[in-house]
Amino acid sequence: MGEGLGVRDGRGVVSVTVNETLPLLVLASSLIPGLVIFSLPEERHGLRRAFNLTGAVLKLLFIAIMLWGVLHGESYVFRYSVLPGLELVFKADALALLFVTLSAVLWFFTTLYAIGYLEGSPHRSRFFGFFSLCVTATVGVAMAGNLFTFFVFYELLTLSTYPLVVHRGTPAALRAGGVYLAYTLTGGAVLLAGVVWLYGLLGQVEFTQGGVASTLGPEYAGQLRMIFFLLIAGLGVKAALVPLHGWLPQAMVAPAPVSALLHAVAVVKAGAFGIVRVVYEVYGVEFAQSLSLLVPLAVVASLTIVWGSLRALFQDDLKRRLAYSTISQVSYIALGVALFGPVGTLGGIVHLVHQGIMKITLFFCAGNYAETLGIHKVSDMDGVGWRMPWTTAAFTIGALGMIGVPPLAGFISKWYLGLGALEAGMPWVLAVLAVSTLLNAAYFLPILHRAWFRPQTAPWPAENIPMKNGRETAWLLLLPPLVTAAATLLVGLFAASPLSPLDWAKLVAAREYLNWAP
Amino acid sequence: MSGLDWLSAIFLLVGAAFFLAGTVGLLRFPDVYTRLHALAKADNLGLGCIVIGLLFQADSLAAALKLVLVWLLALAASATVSFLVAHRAWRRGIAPWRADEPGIRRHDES
Amino acid sequence: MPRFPLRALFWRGALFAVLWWILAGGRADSWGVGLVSVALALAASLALLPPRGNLPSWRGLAEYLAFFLAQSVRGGVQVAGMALRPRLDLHPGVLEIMLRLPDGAGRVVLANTLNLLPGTLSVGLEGARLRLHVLDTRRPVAEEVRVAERHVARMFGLRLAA
Amino acid sequence: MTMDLSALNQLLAVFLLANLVLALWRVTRGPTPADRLLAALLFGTTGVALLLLLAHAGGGMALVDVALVFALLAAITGTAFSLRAWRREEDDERP
Amino acid sequence: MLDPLPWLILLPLFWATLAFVRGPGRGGRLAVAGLLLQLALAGGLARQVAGEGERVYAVGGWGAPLGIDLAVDGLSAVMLLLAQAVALPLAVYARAYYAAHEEGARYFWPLAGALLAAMNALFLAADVFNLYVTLELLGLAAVGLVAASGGAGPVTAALRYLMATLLGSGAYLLGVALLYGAYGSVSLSILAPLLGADAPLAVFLAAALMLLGLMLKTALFPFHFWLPPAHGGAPAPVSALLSALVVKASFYLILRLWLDLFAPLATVAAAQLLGLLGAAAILWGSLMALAQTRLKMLVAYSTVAQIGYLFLLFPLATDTGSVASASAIQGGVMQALSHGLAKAAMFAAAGTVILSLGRDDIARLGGVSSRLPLTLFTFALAGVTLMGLPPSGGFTAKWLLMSSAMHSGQWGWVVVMILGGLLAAAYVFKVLRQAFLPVEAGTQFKPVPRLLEWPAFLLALASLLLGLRAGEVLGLLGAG
Amino acid sequence: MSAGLLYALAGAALFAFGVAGLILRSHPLRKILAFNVMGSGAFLVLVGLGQRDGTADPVPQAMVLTGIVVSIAATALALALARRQREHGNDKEERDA
Amino acid sequence: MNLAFDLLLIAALLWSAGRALTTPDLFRAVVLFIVFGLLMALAWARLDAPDIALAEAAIGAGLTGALLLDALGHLRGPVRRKSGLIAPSTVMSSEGAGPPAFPTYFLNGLAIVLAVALGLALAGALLLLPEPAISLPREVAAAMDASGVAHPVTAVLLNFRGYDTLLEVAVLWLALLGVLAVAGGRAPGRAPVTPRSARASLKVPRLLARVLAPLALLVAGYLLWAGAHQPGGAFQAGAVLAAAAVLLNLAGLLPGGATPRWVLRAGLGFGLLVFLAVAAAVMGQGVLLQYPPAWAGALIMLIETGLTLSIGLTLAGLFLALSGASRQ
Repeated sequence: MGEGLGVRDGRGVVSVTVNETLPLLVLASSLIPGLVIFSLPEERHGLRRAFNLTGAVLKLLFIAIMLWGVLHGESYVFRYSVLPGLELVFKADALALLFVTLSAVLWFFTTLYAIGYLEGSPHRSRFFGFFSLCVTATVGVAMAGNLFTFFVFYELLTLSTYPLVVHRGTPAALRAGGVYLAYTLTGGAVLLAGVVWLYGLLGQVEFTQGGVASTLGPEYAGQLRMIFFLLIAGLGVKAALVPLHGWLPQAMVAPAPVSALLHAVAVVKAGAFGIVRVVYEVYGVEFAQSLSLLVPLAVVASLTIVWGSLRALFQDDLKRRLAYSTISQVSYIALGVALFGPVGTLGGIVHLVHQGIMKITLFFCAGNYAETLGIHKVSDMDGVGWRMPWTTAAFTIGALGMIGVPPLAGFISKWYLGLGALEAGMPWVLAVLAVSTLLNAAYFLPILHRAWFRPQTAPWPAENIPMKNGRETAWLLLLPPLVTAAATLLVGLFAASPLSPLDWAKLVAAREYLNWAP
Repeated sequence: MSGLDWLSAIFLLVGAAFFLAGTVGLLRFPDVYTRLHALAKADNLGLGCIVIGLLFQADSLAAALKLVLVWLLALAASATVSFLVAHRAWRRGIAPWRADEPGIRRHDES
Repeated sequence: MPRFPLRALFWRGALFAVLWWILAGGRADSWGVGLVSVALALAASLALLPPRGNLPSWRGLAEYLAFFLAQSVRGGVQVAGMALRPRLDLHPGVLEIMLRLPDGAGRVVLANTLNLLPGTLSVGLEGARLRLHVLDTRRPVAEEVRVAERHVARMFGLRLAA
Repeated sequence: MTMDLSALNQLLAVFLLANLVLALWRVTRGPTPADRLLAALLFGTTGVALLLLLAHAGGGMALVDVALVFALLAAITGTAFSLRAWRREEDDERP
Repeated sequence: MLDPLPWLILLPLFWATLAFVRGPGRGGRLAVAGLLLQLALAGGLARQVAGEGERVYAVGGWGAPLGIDLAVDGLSAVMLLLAQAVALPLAVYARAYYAAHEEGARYFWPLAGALLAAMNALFLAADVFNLYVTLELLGLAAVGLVAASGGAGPVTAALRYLMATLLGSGAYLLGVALLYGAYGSVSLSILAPLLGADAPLAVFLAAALMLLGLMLKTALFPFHFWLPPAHGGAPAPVSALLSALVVKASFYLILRLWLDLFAPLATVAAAQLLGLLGAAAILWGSLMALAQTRLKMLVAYSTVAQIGYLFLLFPLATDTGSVASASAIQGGVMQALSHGLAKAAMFAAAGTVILSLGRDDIARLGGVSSRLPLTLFTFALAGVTLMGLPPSGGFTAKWLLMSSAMHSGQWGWVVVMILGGLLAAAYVFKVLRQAFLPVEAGTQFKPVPRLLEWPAFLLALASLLLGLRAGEVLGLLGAG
Repeated sequence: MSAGLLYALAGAALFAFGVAGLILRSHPLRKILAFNVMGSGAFLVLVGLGQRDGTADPVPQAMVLTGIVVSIAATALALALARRQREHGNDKEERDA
Repeated sequence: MNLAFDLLLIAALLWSAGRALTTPDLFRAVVLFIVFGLLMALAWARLDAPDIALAEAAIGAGLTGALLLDALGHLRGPVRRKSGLIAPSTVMSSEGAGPPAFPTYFLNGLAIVLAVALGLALAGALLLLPEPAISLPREVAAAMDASGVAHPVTAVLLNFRGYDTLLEVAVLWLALLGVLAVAGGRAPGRAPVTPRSARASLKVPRLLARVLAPLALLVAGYLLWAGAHQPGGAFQAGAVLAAAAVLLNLAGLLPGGATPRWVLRAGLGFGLLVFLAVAAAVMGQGVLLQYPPAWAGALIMLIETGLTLSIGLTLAGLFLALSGASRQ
């Protein structure tokens, strides 16, 4: 570590401990490969692949160490002072690790998938460079220890995803990129206003249990409500809360791995994660409740859930249908957060992981259809299950999970959300969940029906990868969805076991609701 | 005032009178050539008179000669510039004023 | 003139030295810079106006000056009279005269001199042809020009053409 | 130098300045550029006289140097005028 | 060991003169060597200031009020560092640029040296008349650089620039005259304690004239009319120098006068007016940038907009001594620094594109992303600073300004800054998106030397990383 | 009123003239004249104001000497630019013709 | 009597300046401006500032006039390019364009109102101004003994505020750089056209130039020498030198051109280099430009000599680079 990184003690000596370096190493394990990849010539495929995968594996390794450490009571904090009173803080707490783990695991598989997906296409150095930067930003968002650090990486995420969205360079892609930027940068600006305002009031906004804002007296209630509105509006853009969701369906022009990453891990999830952080650790859930901020949030989330599902019903384009589904599903997280009470929290936070696994499965599969057979539309999917059984099987698991069929991941989320709603005294949320589930079924089941039970009526739009030795598509494309589909199944089945996402979520909830024991 | 002072004053006054004449000529004369006559002759004589007038007031020989030097330089400049301006005016076709034909015209058109 | 123009060098040097003396007001401490300046001026002068061998004659110069002074007083008085008279009484016209001076500085000095003499203004000088603007065509200008020409020729030690 | 002469010098300076101001009329009046320039030339000679008078009216002998520079450079304006500025119709070459 | 203070002025003059004597187009290597040394000197001076605080240097040993004083404090040390740090990579860039593109190369080095000398002298001056001379030196050098390529556009632009800068320095000079008339001295250190709120009218007029003149030179809206053609029309190394440094020099002087000299006269209304003009500059400049079809014009208008941020500090810094005021000044200086680095990088990148592509229509940049990735990346990184996104210096600047606005309850400026950031994003991405298009048929990309791409990249990187080292910069700023 | 103050007042007026001329007139040559008039005005204020009490003050005089040299420098540069601009205009006219 | 003189002079100054800026004819404007310059020299003479009067006489009357008149030959006539600070819609030359559009009209009105307000405010401010607290002339007088020269203005210019002068010499040199860059950047134009009529009339100015140039050298030397104890100095001397060069060029005896050879370039940079070298060398003993008292006079003389040469060359260069290099 160079001079200036790390904490200067009184004598100006720089001391960096292992516990401080680990968060940095997690960041560096994708940042450095990203930067190296940028400078690699286009044709150095092998070297690039090696960098990518080494980075991904290293990151998983570092995270594993931290997971182990956190379980054993270690704390991982790194601080770097940018300005007096303004620090970059990386902290590996339970919530952070939940998200970091999710993104690292999914990054690994998405990388594999992307290597297969982009085989032979141009500008791969650029693509993987930004891809790595994007993950770096996500990790930064996850491990941010204060609102400032969160904001820094939140904006970095915007910038590093833009080149991925416009990667194809078509006018449609550029248009979509423009819309994407317009939304996210405006959101970022609104968020910044909220952040600066809050810093002005507090002098620092470290993420803390019970919320830092709760230290302010009642005379600040009005200002704090305004700030809350700004923060949620800024985060809501990425989290695709209605009516700030307009960019997401447009961004579907991006290559499938990008969509997968955007929806499951990076952009959307960063917004949702931010909402979690703001409600729990900036305001504190009790304080937020006392400012009566939670009910409106729940209402917005519910509206988004219903609206997204409704819109999804009418999309023929598979990826667009999935996109609207994302809008709907991600709001479960916000909903869970808005439900006052530990059980709702559990539902929301566990959905952070579950939705990621399920949705990435679905996008991998959608990418497979498009890449292998040129299928982009639901109406072209008749009989595809028999041409691509493995892919369709994975898709089926993901879809059923989304609907909430037990014992899949989605069921766990919905169950706790329902319980949480009752606990919070908002029974109307149950109705929302019910309607949403019905709608989920209404837009997923027809797909499954077409894939499995309808015969192929027309030739595939463009069969790019022929059937070879019984392999329906390239193995790099097939492996990732199968793994994530299996995960969907496993996290549901073994939800009660230690180290499962639900278990971690309980850890988080226990931090927020101090006198609650799961 | 001493006699020398009187002499000085007279020269100065005469010089001023020439300057006045030059100016009046500049204002009254009908064309550029005649005005040049007025300037080149009256003013230089005026300057000469003033220089002579001031010679009587000079502190030293060198100072006096410097005044004369100034006059000589002015003379040279004046003579040269008069020529150049008149020449150029002629080249540009400006005809001299004639008593029987007042007004400006080009000499190559008449 | 292949011979090193020692005489010209001396006279011009003396002239510049005198001029310096005038400029510096006779101060003795000025001669350090003064000598350098005089030398430079002398060099410039030799480069710009290479001496032609024949020095101006002192007598010619004196006569010329006397003539010039007298005539310019006359010229000034004449013009002043014309300017200040209540009614303008001008009879201008243009006159061309073939000069008898040889080509060179002499002609220019003459043309310039005429500008300061009564009633004449040089308008053009091409070769030997001198074009004059005269203030009063009724006066014998041509004769006066000849007189002036003679004075200039004598001062420069030149011979007039026939 | 007596007081009276100094006063006379001053008076004449004012007189010459008035002369100059009068001559400005010719600058605006023209009609040809040459006529306008004449006024500027007048400023050369009259200005020199003025400076000499000012110098002897208590302005300090340095003003004689100013007059000297004036006279030395007086020709430049007229020369630049007739050789550079007033030459838009060079083509009207006369025989 | 050389005393850095006088040598920062003498050295560029030396190499400028020697470059001139060596002949047209020569002297690049000399300049780079000189700038290296200057950078070291500026660093040494900064260290001195950080260690020992403010320093006054009496030229000729006379001292004010008879002689001229030079003075260096944190602010000037920071600006000096910026100037050398920007100029050095640009000099390397310019050598490569003019090797490929000879137009305007004839007297670039001497002019650039004089420009640097003027700037350093300006940052060090503590005498209002001496400042006038440095301003003129700076202005003429800048105009000469703009005009040096001799094309129709640049010459017209240079003429307009010259008139503007002359009007500006004329007003400034009259202000100096009034100050001298009022107090009998032109030394800042002598004048400062004499000025009070009860100053005679002439002093108020002097303040107004000097500030107005400098605003004209800084191209603050609505005095920005001269800037876009001049900065957009000049050769890229020149545009970079001008946009990055020259406007900052006059801004520095405004700040210096406002804080050190005219503080007792400064009224809230005047400060608000400056802020409003700044806000108008941000919005108008950004909108105009967005409307441009030529790359360099876009970048030039972006300068108009970015200058606006600098002036937001005045309404925020009225309550001197408060936290809000301190962070406003810090924010303003950070903005000057980060914009300097970023804009130099951006113009340099634009120049590289033009050299390679032979044109600068924004609509026809297709393929730049694949053929000149590093240059595009440079442009984008610089853009990040302009947008004020983290972790760039631009972000730190905006953060400081915003928190100052929040502290002093002046919400309006926050809205302006947010809007400005979004508009900046709009025009930066307007360029970037075109670069992602495929190569246009019939387009030839000339290969460009690395020395053209890397200096620009380093500048952009510096502007980005400046945000992370802001603490040290502000520490130095506070040292004097 | 001392001569110094009188000339300073004249300088103020000249400065205002110059400013108006610089803004209002569009021909470059005219702007150059205006700028020079403006500069002369400022010089007069500087020197005139400095010697309100009637004694010569060498400091502003030296400053004005500096200023005059700067003025001529700027004037020459401006003229060069104006002439170059005009040549471009003429070239354009030739091309258009 | 003095008051009458001053009032008359000021009236003439204001009138000529005002007319120079308002008269529709460019030539008239230039002549009026030249007149203005001469009047300014008189004003300086009246203000006890013979140094400035000398400079104004040499630069204002000689060089600026020549520069403007030379440029006039190239800048008159109709032109279609616009270059206004505010009023871009009016035509350049004869300036008799059609009625300006409303915004122009409005802005022009505004500018006039502002200028008048500025003038009035300045006048008021000047009249209200009390005497200054600090008297620099006293300080100058006290330090004269240590300055190395006997003339206060020179002491200020080369010693007390020598640093200003150093930068100002750089300004001058810089302007020449700019002019060379602009004038020399073009493709080699046609040779300067001297029409036959002009050639025929060159004899007369040639003689004058041949006689005056050595004299100018002498006067320049005198002014340089004089600077140490009376009005004069490097600027005035340099300006006189330059004026001589201009006269030679006008008479066709000195070619113009915008690409100086290296000897010339060395000469142009010489003064600045000498100044810089002295400034730097004395730092060994003290600070920048701190002359050892015993050496002050000699060092100032050295600097002034270098400056005279460089300033002369530079000022002349400003004219020569433009003259002749331009096409008709």
